Amino acid sequence: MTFFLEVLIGGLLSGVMYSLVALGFVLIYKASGVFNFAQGAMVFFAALSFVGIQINFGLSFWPTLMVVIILMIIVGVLTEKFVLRPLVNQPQITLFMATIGLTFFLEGLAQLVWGTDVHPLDIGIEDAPIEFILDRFDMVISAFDLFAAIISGTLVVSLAIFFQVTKIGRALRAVADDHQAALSIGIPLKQIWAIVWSVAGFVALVAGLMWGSRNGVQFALTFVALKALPVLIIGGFDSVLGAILGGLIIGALEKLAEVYIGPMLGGGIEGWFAYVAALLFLLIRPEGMFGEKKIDRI
Amino acid sequence: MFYRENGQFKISYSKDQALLTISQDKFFIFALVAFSLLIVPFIASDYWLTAILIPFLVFTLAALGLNILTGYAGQLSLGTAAFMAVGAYAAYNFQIRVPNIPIIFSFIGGGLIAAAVGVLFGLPSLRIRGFYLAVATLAAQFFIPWLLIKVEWFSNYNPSGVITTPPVTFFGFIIDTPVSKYIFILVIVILLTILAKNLIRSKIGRSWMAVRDMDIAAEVIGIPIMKTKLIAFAVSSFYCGVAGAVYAFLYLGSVEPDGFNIDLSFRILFMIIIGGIGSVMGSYFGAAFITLLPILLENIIHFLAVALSITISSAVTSVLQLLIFGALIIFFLIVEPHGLARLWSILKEKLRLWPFPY
Amino acid sequence: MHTEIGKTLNTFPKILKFRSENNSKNIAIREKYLGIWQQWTWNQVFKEVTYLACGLKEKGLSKGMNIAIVGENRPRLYWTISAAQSLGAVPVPIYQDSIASEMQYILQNADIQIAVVEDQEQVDKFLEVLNDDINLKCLIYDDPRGLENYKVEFLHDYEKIRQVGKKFHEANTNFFDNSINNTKPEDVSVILYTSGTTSKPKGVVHTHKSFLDIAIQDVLFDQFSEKDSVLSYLPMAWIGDHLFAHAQYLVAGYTLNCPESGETVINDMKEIGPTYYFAPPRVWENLLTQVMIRIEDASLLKRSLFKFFIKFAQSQGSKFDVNNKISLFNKILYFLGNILIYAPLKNVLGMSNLRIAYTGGAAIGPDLYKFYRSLGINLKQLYGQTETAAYVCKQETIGAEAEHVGKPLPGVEVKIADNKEILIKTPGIFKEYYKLPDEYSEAFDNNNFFKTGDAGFLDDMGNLKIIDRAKDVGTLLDNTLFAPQFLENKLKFFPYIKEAVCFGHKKDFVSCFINIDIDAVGNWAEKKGVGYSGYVDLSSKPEVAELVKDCISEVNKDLLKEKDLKGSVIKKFLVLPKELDADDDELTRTRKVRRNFINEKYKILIDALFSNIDNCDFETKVTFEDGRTGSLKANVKILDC
Amino acid sequence: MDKLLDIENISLSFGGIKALTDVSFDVYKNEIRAIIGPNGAGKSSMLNVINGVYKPQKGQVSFKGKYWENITPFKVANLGIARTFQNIALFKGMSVLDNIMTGRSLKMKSNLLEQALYFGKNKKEEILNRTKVEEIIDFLQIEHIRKTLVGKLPYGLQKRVELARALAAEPELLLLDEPMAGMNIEEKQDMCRFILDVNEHFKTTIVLIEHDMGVVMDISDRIVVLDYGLKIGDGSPQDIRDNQKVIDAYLGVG
Repeated sequence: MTFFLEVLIGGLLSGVMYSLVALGFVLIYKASGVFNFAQGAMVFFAALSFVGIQINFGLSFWPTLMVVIILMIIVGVLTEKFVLRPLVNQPQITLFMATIGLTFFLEGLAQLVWGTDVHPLDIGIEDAPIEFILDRFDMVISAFDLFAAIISGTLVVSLAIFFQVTKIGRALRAVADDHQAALSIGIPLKQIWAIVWSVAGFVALVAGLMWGSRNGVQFALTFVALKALPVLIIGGFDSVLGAILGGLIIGALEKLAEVYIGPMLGGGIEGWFAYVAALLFLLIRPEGMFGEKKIDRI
Repeated sequence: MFYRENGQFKISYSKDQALLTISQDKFFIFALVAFSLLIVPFIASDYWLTAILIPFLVFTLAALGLNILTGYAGQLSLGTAAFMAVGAYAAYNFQIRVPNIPIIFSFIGGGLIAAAVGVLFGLPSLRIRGFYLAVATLAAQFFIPWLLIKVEWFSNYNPSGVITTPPVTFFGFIIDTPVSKYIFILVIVILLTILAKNLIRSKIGRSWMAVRDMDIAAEVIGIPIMKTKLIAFAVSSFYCGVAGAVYAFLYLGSVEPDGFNIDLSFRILFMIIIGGIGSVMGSYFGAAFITLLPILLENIIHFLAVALSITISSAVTSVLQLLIFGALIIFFLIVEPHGLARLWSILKEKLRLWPFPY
Repeated sequence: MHTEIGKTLNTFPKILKFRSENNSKNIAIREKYLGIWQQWTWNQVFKEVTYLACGLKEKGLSKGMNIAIVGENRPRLYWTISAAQSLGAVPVPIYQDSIASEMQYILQNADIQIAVVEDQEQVDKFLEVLNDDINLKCLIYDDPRGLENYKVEFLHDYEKIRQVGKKFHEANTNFFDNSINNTKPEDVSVILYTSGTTSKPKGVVHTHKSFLDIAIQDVLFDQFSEKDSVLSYLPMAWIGDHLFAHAQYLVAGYTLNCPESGETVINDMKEIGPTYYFAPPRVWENLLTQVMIRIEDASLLKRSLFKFFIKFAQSQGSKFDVNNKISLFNKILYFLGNILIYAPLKNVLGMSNLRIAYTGGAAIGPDLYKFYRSLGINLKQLYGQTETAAYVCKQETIGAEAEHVGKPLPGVEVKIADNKEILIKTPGIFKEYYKLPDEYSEAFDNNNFFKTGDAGFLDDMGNLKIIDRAKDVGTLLDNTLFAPQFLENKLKFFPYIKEAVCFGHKKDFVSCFINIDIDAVGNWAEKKGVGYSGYVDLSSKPEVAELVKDCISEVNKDLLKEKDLKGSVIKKFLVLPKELDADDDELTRTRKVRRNFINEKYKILIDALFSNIDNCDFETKVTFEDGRTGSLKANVKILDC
Repeated sequence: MDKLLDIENISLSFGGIKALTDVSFDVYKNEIRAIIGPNGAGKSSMLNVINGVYKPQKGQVSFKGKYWENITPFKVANLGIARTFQNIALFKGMSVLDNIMTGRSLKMKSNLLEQALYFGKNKKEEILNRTKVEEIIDFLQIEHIRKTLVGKLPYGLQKRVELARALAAEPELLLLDEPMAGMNIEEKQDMCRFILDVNEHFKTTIVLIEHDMGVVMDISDRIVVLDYGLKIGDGSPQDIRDNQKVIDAYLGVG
């Protein structure tokens, strides 16, 4: 039983980190209707830049963070200017493919600048069980996971609040509802997009740091994003809450499956399990957990 | 400029609906086919055949498959490589398990199995659209290679899932030289291209495009959306399956499941984006482009390296490739969303109207 | 051409029968319908004609009766001509765009009892003009669309008539053959109404003989054969169409092609690529105008290539001219030009396979003429009129020039009267003006030569040169010769000028009205950034006036070269705010200027031209497309050149 | 007069918003039946109910005396009902010809293999149906644009092509959703003529939605008037003209 709980909690904690990546997708999707496949690349880009700067310029944590945040904002703005704006009014599918292009571009760029080697990333919390939990409940809960979860959680919550109360937030939601209307009431669409992409960039950075410091900063980071996609299917592309819960669910399911079903199938199922789970889920609720049913007006 | 269409009038619908209606086009295409069948084998070096022409043809086939699904039926798929894998492994198993089965049947069998799997993963498309579907196809991309490794029966009990294809014989001829492989693939590609063209100019082709352009309207005039989509998945996967089989048997000779990874899927997607979404011709252009570009890049970089007498690691080269691919995709989507095929047809129109602009 | 034609095969029905027996498998006629070219062999055509004829007979058509035919060039309407002729009846094709009054006049004058028309539009027109003097017994339509619910007892679907005829024919198989055998050369074969430039239409009556002799002559002249093919797009009521889409067609046995619809003629021509093409100058003109407009929008490279090679081709003269020595280098250059411009251009115009092209019915601008010939199109002129079964003179391929219309055909005599009027004796001469004996006799001089009403002269090569309508040829006060049409044609060659009317008889100088071509000038205006709201506005623009002025001074330069016309340079002009229009009786259906009418209608403006005022207010009534009429007010500037 | 279509007490709502409330009317064979009403009166919703795009919460539809159970647009098409859309729903990426050919889908039966080989049955079918389509092209006088991409056509012509596509299915009942919206006078006149010709020539029953009162009064045999999802009038053009409720409703709209 405790073992089950241990696995479950572990899953939920790493789930929070899925949520974090998924959140990046949702923000951009809500604001510009774009399924930003490049989110994963941005995570990778951010993380690699971070370590790159640390190593090459020997900056300490906070300055580096500042620099990379600025970097990510630049990336966001440029993306809006050179990718989204020229493709405005194109079918969504085209924009999606464009973000695939962006993915390759960012991955290429990052590695071109910072090299292709794997770098460890240390943010000062080592991945060890928390003693008193171990003593009390004799459960192994990684301090790192907990820390990451807390960071991610706070970020998610603060973002949620940010978009609820601030002016930009309201504008953003207006945009999400109807681009034309938003324009007509004088919301500067372009700026909004730029901002959203920057925020998404920031989220990517945080995610990058988390995942990077756990698995080391390497190309594989880009697949973290792929992991987050099933989260979107379950949570729906346009629901922040969905992204959060979806992440938790996927995280939990994945860990449980890994432990309980994995052995039966000879292991290695974490690569696809999330997807299949999501698919099965879809067949029951096509519109996702919080996505509302669409009526085709004709 | 070279078109002389006077007197080329049509006295029957079958002539008016023919694949090539203008005699100058007929001439051009036939000349091209004749050239690539009769001349190329003699002038092309083994390097050209094995490193460029054969992969080009294989990818053309795969791109054709994806184009049918994404370009014509409008269903985005990121799992192309997975369906190729199915084709490859199915064909392999037909060859080794069915005593002296003709290779063609193995290929067709591979295609059919792939089609079946394609339909299976296409099922969600009945409920979901667009991105959701794209993500769903990723499931295939991750699940299938895993399955091929885990279930060792597929790879005839090779622990890492690697298969090494038996030598290909066709009516007694052993197809092992680059030339024979090239010709064999070329013929397959030509035939399948014609079939694709036929499908596209028939009811199903129109239904695909109808579902793509406006699915509700399509259903209202009596096109069964579900069926149409599933057929698209089936046909598309069939082409990818055959492509996979050819890829394994005639190009690489031995493949492993992880070879059919998401990057391969993306490459094929790029082929149709750059070549031209919704254009058979485009599949050829795209395949050619994506096959040649890396070679071109390597040569340029090598040249630069020599010129500037610096050493550039292969890692950098591959990274540069990523970067340039990405940029190109964005560039094409912005400048010419219909890809090289559109440029080609514009050129053709200009020649027909020459010297007039319209 | 088969030797028996003209001998035992001495009427058109007999020739048709002969074709059905000897060329049964050849394609006689094509029509683009339902998106493809439907075709009929001579054999099938003969069957169709048989059934139709029998059907018409059942409806009461018999020897000597007239039958009206109205519509675009449709096989069934052509078959009606043959069917009628087979019965000894007389086909009377009528311009499908004739206005109600004209239509009514002809139906009365030719006491039409049976008519075959194309569609609802024509049926409605008929029902509209019917009155007590018209005793229409049977109205047959080709296209049933929209006619289902018409409650008119004498209205019949072509298909039904055909069925009736089929039954009748199966019952009495010999009837049709007999009636064909009964047709005689001297029988009347057709009545064509001339849209008289001045008066009401006159019905020109022709016999099989008159048409056949001419047809044979020029089939021999140009070696037309079964291999040729033509696109029939000109009004069936026009002598030209009747000759080449019926007479020549049967004699030579070539293939006739009917376009899908008015809008698609250009494209259909491109598909068919006829070997023989007949068009009045205005059509050639419009084509050229279109070409020029489109090339103006082409890229600089193309434009300059085009300009260069066209200029070059014209500098080289015609390839048909044997004693035209071209240097090797120029031959190569021409070859290049052919690849880059000439051949593609011909392909776009649908003229790649063109073996022989004709123009006639009016004089053609020299440069226009030269343009087509320099492309390697064998464009030739011919001269004739309805009364002479179209052909009097025809140009040889070699030595054809814009200035003349060639030598008289074998068997044709041409004389020039003292007043420069051209007089003609020809086997193709018409039988009579229908019910107008006096006009008939007036049409001939006392040696029984037909008075063409054209002024001209034979040059020393024996080529006929036309100057103008005899009655229009006038003199200025200083007795210098004044040939308005001659000037107008020169003006009209400019793409910008659609119509021109010159005045000067008994005046002390020449002046003219100009009608701008809205397409060409409009396009020019856009390029120049001159905004305009419509035709009237555009005509009044000073920039346009300047443009026209340049054209006129060009013409004046040419005039000074002509020895007996140098006196008649144009001194003043004005740009008409209104397009001259057949619907306002200002032009004939064949777009010839009705001078007297214009002299009255535009008196104020004409006077203004010859007074010293520099502008003049002017009001007139106009008829719109849909037949409504309104009035048009404008202030017209009088300008000097 | 036998009923072709019978609408019985239809009520439809989207998440609380009532689009139609207890609407009933019938359509006779071979008549031209108009549905009119101010914007948001539920006209289009009515049409969407008739061809199965929307499922009403209450009420029944019967076609040729048979009641519909769990109907879908596809089934409706099979029953011989075709329609056009308010804002043109043509297949932008296809030529006029192909667009109209899609209208023949239900008439074409050859299987995938035959289509792939473009041989035998399929070829025969393609040609046969092309002929039918060409007849419609001729009927609606769009020969000159046969092979152009519909996307490139002016609005008026697109509407005509959409009508052609619907006709290609040889429907017994034709639903036209604002066939004349956004047309100039000539185009409207043409469209009217075509609608009448279709009704006369193919004996097609027509239900149409139209704003232009003049047009409706001219061409329709009977008219239903909806207002805020309620039927407020039903009868001959004359009745409707005299119907006070209708007048008010339209005055209300201004």
